[in-house]
Amino acid sequence: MISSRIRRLWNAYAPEIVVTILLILAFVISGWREPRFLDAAYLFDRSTLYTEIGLLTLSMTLIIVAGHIDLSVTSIIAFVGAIIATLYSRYGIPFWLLIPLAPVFGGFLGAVNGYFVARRNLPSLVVTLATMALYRGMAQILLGDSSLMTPPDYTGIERVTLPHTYLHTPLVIWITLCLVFAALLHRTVFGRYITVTGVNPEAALYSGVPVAQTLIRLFTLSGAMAGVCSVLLLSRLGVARYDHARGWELDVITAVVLGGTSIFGGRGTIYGSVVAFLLITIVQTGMGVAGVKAEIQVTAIGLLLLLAVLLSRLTTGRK
Amino acid sequence: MNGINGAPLLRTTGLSKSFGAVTVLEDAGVELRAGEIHAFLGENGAGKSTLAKLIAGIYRPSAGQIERNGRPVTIHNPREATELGIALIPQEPRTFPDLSAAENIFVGRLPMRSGLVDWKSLYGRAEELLHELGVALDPRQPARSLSVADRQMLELAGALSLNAEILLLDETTASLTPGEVSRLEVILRRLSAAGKSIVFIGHRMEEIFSLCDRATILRDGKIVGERMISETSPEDLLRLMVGREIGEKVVRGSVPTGKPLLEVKGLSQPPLFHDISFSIRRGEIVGLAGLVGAGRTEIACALFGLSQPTAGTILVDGKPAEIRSPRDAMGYGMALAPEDRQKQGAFLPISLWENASLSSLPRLSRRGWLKDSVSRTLTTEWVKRLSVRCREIEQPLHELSGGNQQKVVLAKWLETQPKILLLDEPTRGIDVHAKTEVHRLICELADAGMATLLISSDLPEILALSDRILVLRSGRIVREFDRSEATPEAVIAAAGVSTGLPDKPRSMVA
Amino acid sequence: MKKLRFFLMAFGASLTLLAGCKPDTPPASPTATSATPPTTATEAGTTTATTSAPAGKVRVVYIPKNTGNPYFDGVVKGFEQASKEIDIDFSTTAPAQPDPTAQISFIKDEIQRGANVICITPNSVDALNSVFDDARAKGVKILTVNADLTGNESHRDGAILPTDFDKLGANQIELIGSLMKYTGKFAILSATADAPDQNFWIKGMKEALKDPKYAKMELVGIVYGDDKDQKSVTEAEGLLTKYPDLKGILAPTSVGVAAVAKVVESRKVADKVIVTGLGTPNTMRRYLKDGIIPAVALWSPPEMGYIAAYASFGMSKGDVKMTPDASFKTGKMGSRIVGKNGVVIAGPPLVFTKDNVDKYDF
Amino acid sequence: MINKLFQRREAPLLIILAALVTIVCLLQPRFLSPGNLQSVLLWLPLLIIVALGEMAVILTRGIDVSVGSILGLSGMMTAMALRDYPELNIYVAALLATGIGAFLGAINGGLIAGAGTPPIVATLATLGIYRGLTFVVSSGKQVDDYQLPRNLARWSIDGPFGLSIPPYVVWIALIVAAAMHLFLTYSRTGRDWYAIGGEPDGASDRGVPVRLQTFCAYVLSGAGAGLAGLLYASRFGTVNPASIGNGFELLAIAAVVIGGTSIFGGSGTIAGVLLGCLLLGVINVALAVLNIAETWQSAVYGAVILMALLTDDAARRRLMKGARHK
Repeated sequence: MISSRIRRLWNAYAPEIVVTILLILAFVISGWREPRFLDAAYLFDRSTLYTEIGLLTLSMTLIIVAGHIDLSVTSIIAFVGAIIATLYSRYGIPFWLLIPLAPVFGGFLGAVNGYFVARRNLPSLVVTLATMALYRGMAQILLGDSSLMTPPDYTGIERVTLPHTYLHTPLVIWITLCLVFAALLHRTVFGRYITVTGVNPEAALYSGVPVAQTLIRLFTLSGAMAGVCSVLLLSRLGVARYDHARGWELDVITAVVLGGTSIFGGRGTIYGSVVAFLLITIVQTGMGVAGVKAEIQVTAIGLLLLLAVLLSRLTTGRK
Repeated sequence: MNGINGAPLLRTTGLSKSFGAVTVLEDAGVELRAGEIHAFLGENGAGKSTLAKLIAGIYRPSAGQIERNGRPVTIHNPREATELGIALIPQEPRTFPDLSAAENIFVGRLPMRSGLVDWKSLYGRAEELLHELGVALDPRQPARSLSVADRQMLELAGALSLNAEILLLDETTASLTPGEVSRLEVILRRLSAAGKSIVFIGHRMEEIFSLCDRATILRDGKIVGERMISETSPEDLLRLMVGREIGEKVVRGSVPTGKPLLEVKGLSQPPLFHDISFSIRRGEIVGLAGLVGAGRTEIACALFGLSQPTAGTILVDGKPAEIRSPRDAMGYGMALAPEDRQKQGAFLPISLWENASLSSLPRLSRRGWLKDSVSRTLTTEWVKRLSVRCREIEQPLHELSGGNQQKVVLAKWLETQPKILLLDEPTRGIDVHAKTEVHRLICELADAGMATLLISSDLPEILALSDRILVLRSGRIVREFDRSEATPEAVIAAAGVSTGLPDKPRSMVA
Repeated sequence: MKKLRFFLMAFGASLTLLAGCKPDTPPASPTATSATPPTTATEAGTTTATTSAPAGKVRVVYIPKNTGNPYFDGVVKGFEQASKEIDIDFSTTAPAQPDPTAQISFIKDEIQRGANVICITPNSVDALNSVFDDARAKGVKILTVNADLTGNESHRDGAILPTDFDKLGANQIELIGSLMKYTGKFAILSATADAPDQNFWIKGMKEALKDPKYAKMELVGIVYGDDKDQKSVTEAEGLLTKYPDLKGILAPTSVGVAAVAKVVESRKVADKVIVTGLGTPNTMRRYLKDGIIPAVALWSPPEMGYIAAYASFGMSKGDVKMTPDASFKTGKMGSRIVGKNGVVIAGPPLVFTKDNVDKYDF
Repeated sequence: MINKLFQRREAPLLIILAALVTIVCLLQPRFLSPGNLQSVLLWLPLLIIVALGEMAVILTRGIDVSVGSILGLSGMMTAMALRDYPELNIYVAALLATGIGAFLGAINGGLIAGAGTPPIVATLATLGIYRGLTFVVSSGKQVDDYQLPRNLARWSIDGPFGLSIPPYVVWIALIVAAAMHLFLTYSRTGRDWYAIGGEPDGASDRGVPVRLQTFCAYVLSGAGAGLAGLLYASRFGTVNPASIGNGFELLAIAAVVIGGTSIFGGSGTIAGVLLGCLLLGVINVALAVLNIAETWQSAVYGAVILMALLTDDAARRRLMKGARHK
């Protein structure tokens, strides 16, 4: 009885279980091999470096569950950052006014992706590949190769912690949004629509699911999240540059897939993505403090991804 | 080559196939002989396609044996079937759009010369084959530019190129024009004369009578008879196929009167359908009969907002309805159980209750938050009410049989509390027991006031359930029958079948 | 199962929160070492301290722009040489790509690993400010090497620059001018349009061109190759197309000058277009010897590393203050004087030609 | 005749290209000077060879995002071999580079066709792994120009028959393209790729060895990227572990998709891919020649890919409409 329940749990959540175990292993090994790793202040402080990737992992999970992909998010970060910094420093628009506008700009850029994907039926991989170049390019047109400073009052958000904790503000935001996204995917109509669209888009349409609308909203949300990340990054680095966040999309997708979300859509949990993201963070932190060279770190993450995919495939025999 | 009375090229004994709990074919024994065109007849879901697919290696039998030339064989996949000289031509040919016609014929075994594809010989052989078939078609043409009929010819040519002795044509004529059908008939007769054994699966009586030598009739997964065509009549075959008195199991109440709930006026969407007008009253079941391809499904889709008609109006409760999406249609109380359950109705990997509650989520939620416990409770009720056979409602849908999947799809729609139910082939591919249950449900719903549009290829079903029957031919409504005047013969005739109408000699789907 | 999924989420979140709680009293466990300067960690006698620098040794780490850049290998050589002479524990690490933010995690890791001095060639003049502030708050000295945080000097303790940047522009103009016989059109291929030292040098070049000595020379354009092979090549080819009568290209960047040399070689215009700039002898050796280019200039990266190592040692011991007019001894390189803004100049640039290039290996 | 030309999938691309060249020439007549044409030509070979391999993979409904890293690892290893064994013949080196690439591609193919890992996941993983290995084998040190044989650099400078335009590398790319065209036309594998991409289940039923041929596509993609690694060394002289081939995968995929190869597999031509590469090359060189701030480059890329997608989409719709009316 119990074993059959475990069996069923395993069948349903093998990838999540695999990454959870890997996370615990990574933590134990890092702590055992490198005592300097076990330092809460350091761990939390260093984790803030990955906040934006962590946030994007959440929205990318929804996108991939819906059977799509969004490569353009990191370019949206740069572009929105460029817009905000330009409006602030060249047109003197107050920064507090621009903060809430960032997700709006990002959302608009995401909606453009959504339009091409949902209304023109173009493959999201290629559409967002194109907008990835386009948005990055527009950021570059705006800023050239120079940096624009953000006001000092608004920088350094990562150094503000919750009282009596090591929790830096970006981490607090991330943890909050983890819960929000978990609720969004697993507890709302929107989330259900996302899942069924990933499972079978045609049947979703026949079932009265507003597929196109769901996708446009989803890409808009993805863009808006990138907008939020853009503000965090601006505050963290104090400058806007066109080349910010470049290449992070691969880390984000790696985390999502590592967390057991099917790249073909229809299956995935926020829990899996969160654990996978933590796993990557822990592995990188562990290797970083142990002085492992950057290139080995890159290789290790690739191997980790393969390991997780192969493990959960082999053990469940899922097609 | 063996004559009609020679030893069979292929014989099956006790062949059975079940999917999960549902047996779709039981104890089937047939003999296929050289030089003979053999019809498999039966209603939808009777098991004729299953039988063909077992022979062609697409399915593997649950029990029974296949003998080829007297030797027992096990056929694991279509490739092994082709090696045994067995080929199946499906209704919708599987073509490789960017390959040439010739390659489509020879794909997987292109002629090679010193390691290279020998295009000259490829085109030569393809031309020869196509010539043999009497098809005028450039083998160099890419397949994407060919019609369905021509692409079927490629499949046929492919089978012949393999020296297939047994050709199974699974509803091949369903999507062909009359001219294409007669061309195919000529070709099949020639092949049969050359000693091939041909299995013809189709519905049109006049095709069967003009083409076939012998017929095996299946009903509800069992073989119920075998006839030499020369010794039988369409009526005889129909009776065998239907097998029961029409309308014996369900009893419809009095014909409802009152104002129409759904009115359709002059709906057109060329070239699919033209000038469609009809109405359905509260509590009325209107059957939409016609051949496959007559435009029945397309009308349902247009009503449900899946496609946009170019002309015409739809009125619900006397008021014009703007329907641009399924969402809009649902807003007017419509529901559509689609034709292709696997592709359009079901979400196989997710749970039963998630399937059943999907279309009612706006109601089963508060401000966008799901009320899953309510959904589960309601699904449990539907499972009971529709007698869905399942272990638990958390089970993924793919673990259920076809009939039970269909019940879940129906539950999904009934959960939306519709006023107008559009049912497209609601009992296709489900077992007899489940079918009766679905019929009873449809009547119950109508008695409770549901306006139902019933599209079905199952003539007894449509005759038994409908208060009125509309007959569709080539996208137009050609006749309307009242319950009292509808007989199988009359409906078949109206759909354009055995009366021998010269223009479009198409037969009713039995 | 849905419940379970949610429970796991909540569990994970609460764990994180728990772990994130800061104890009210600072514990004397290794977990607090990063909050106190690493030098005092040795006194605590914890395992952390024993795995980091041995007592008395100064732990110096150098973070170049990225790994695999031969120029910085030269700097590392200088550090290594100095570490044999003085009591420092030297190591080097770097991100794989020279992205502006890529160095941040390496800085944080090195702080945690107990570095006393972080020498860095920054990928950005401003994006690293906050992490530098963090490091300095924890008692780690920040010394930029090879480039300065122009405009953000307050975020580092000192800078070792390879040569006098004020004079470099004029120096380069004199180099190309002498090779062009002081007549004709020439263009500049720079790294990125935002690179502060590049822009500073270019400003110096424009200034120098006002000298009547260069009156017959005309600067027709400045293009940017982003320090990428493909981009630099394409831009250099674009120059040759746009200005058919171009007589010289000055590329004050090692990737750029190699790309320009490659282009004049493949277009077979080496006899018409003079190429020079800043480049390492190893990269430019073949072009010099083949006569594709007459000369390139560069300071000695090992020298810079060597001086940086001595400066680090002194800063950490408190013997050296990076304040103007202070001076410190650097082993066999003699003593150096700290200039304004805490900048130390390593030495004058060297000029490599086909005759002397084999004497250098970096 | 002309009508037929316009029905081809490549037609819109050709028009865009012609329009672009015309505009550029109006603004900068020297764009068509021999020297500049050589710039365009030299820009192409690497991209063409990688894009052709990528095309094979996309034909089978797959994707290979690891080509940039394969290019890097193979280029690095070959350059090191040439540095450490100066007597190594460069043709042998070319074989070596191709072989290393093919081996790395075979690992991808094994993961995808053998273990059934989704292509994007498998190659995303190897993208990181191969890049890391590039640093590991080279110990993070670059190979310098003077350490490579002279005649390797000459591949990018001189052409056959004493002509310098086009240089050998361009010929190599054209030969590879021609060979690829022949391979796609005359080999069973090539034809099977179209079949697999067009209708995977059908292909398997008809006796096409789907897994084997899919495996071959990744091997070929790897081999192309591997050869490109050596050409990179020839073209740029220095082989740096961080920069060699970095980000090349996006360029290759863009060229293939712009060239009209369907991202859903089964459809695409060599001519289209060549045109796609040429379009990207012309844009790139034009930006440098026109004094357009380099900052515009990325945005122009993105816009062109989007435009290509939309025209392709429109063409597809028109074609489908035509078929229906038939």
